[in-house]
Amino acid sequence: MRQSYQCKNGQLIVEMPKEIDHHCAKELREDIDRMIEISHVRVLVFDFSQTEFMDSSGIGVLIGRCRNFGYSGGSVQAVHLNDRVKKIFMVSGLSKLIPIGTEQERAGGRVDGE
Amino acid sequence: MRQSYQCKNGQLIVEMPKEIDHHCAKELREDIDRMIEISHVRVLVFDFSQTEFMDSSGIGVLIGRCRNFGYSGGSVQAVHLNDRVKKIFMVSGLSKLIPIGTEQERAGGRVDGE
Amino acid sequence: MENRMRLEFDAVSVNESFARVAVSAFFAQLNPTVDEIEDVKTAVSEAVTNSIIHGYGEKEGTVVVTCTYHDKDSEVVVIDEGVGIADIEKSMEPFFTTKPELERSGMGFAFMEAFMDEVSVESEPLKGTKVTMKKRFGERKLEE
Amino acid sequence: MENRMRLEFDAVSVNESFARVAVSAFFAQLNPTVDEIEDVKTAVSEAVTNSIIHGYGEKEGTVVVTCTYHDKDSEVVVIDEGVGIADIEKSMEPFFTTKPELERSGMGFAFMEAFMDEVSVESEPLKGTKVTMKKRFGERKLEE
Ligand SMILES: Nc1ncnc2c1ncn2[C@@H]1O[C@H](COP(=O)(O)OP(=O)(O)O)[C@@H](O)[C@H]1O
Ligand SMILES: Nc1ncnc2c1ncn2[C@@H]1O[C@H](COP(=O)(O)OP(=O)(O)O)[C@@H](O)[C@H]1O
Repeated sequence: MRQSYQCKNGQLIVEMPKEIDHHCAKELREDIDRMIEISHVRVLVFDFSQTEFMDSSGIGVLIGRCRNFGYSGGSVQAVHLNDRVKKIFMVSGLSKLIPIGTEQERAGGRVDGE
Repeated sequence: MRQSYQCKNGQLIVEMPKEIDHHCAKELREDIDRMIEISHVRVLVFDFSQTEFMDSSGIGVLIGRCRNFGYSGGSVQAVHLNDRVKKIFMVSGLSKLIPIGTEQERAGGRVDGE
Repeated sequence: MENRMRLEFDAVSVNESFARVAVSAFFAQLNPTVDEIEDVKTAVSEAVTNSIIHGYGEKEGTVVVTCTYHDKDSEVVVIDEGVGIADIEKSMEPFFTTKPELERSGMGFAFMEAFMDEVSVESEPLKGTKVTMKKRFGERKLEE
Repeated sequence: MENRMRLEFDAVSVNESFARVAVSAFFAQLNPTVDEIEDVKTAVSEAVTNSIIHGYGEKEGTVVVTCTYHDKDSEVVVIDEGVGIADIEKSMEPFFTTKPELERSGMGFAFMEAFMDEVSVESEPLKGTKVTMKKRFGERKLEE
């Protein structure tokens, strides 16, 4: 299952998989890192519109990307979370590390929050 | 899971369950027989529009109803079969016993084929 | 690619649909067509239902379902320790049933044979019954 | 109402999602809310993933999952015969992980505890690990 990426206005939008677990974590991690490397973006956006399931393996992937990307001065966001993914963000405390895009930003197609 | 029944113009339309297997067969059988008894209809229509799964237990239920209902001079039909249920009708030979309503009859809402 | 799983559950009718879902979730790994997976679900439903109704006579018991695959070749085995079958050949004839009072159609084995590539039955009266079914899933393009 | 099932499968990551589906299909019999069933799926995913990654170190092995329920009280047990855990208390601390190189978050046990009512862990080094999780599903109206 290959991910879809979209790169515009200095933003890299990563479409996250339907199910984010240990099974897909390694490939997902490597794919995102490769895209970050080649696209020279300053804003990284995780798009969860396709995501129905995520467990703590997904948390690991997100924290890892945040850390790497943060070092290079970039900012990170998450958008289009369904209620379940939002719950996972809350319970894990990930919501403190990665701002969740608001309805308005989603509606306007703006996700970098600036 | 209770069945829905509709009775009009001498027709009894039985909405078949989502999954027709041995688990639901007994209740389904009893429900249909009770409805036939109280509604004095001459045409019995099995509506499969909700049905996604049927195994040979369902065949047993249908054959049994056909037999009982046929004795009393009534006629039987099946409508709104998806491809899977159609396959089950074909493989079992049930399609020779119970005529399958055509697209036209479905569109026109007429299912008694007369 | 190879994989295997073994499922054990109480012989109660509410588990028929559970067994179908579990088996189809397992073989979903082979990326089958909808029709292929529905064929397997139907065959599993027949064998599991038989163990519950005929093997255990709707009394207490345990049904075991094992699934394995090797590349595109799948195998499902359904086992009960119920009453067993005396005459296997006869029991496999279409329309043959020992429970007409339950409105059984006698089509269970016929369905297993229609929907799977191979079906074999081993059984011993009072020991139980083992139904082995094989199906080769068609080669399909990988989804992008 | 009571029921039980036992599921055994190879310790490979492709079976993580299979285990989730099988367990949720089983508890679907209790007519749970979507949120309840997702909680159980997440907890099962954590425990099964731990057996595969930590218990067996992504090498060969078998994971066993048993599910039972009695009315609205459900229990899930996940067992491996892997390396086991020396200090259970420490391993259950949030963010504690022995595999940071795999970018594990150390949130597995924390998730099990957050999403289930009760979690208990038994383990012996070189023998394996048994995680027992309980959850009571809310009383809901029967669907019409
Ligand atoms: N697991 C089993 N244990 C005992 N008897 C069985 C089992 N499976 C099948 N049989 C016997 O074989 C007969 C035919 O089975 P089948 O073709 O599935 O039709 P049906 O279930 O409608 O009777 C059954 O009526 C029963 O006598
Ligand atoms: N089944 C198991 N077998 C051996 N060790 C385990 C098992 N489950 C958990 N552990 C140990 O407990 C630690 C914490 O587990 P957990 O909270 O799930 O976080 P993570 O999986 O992210 O490391 C693991 O890093 C591991 O050392």
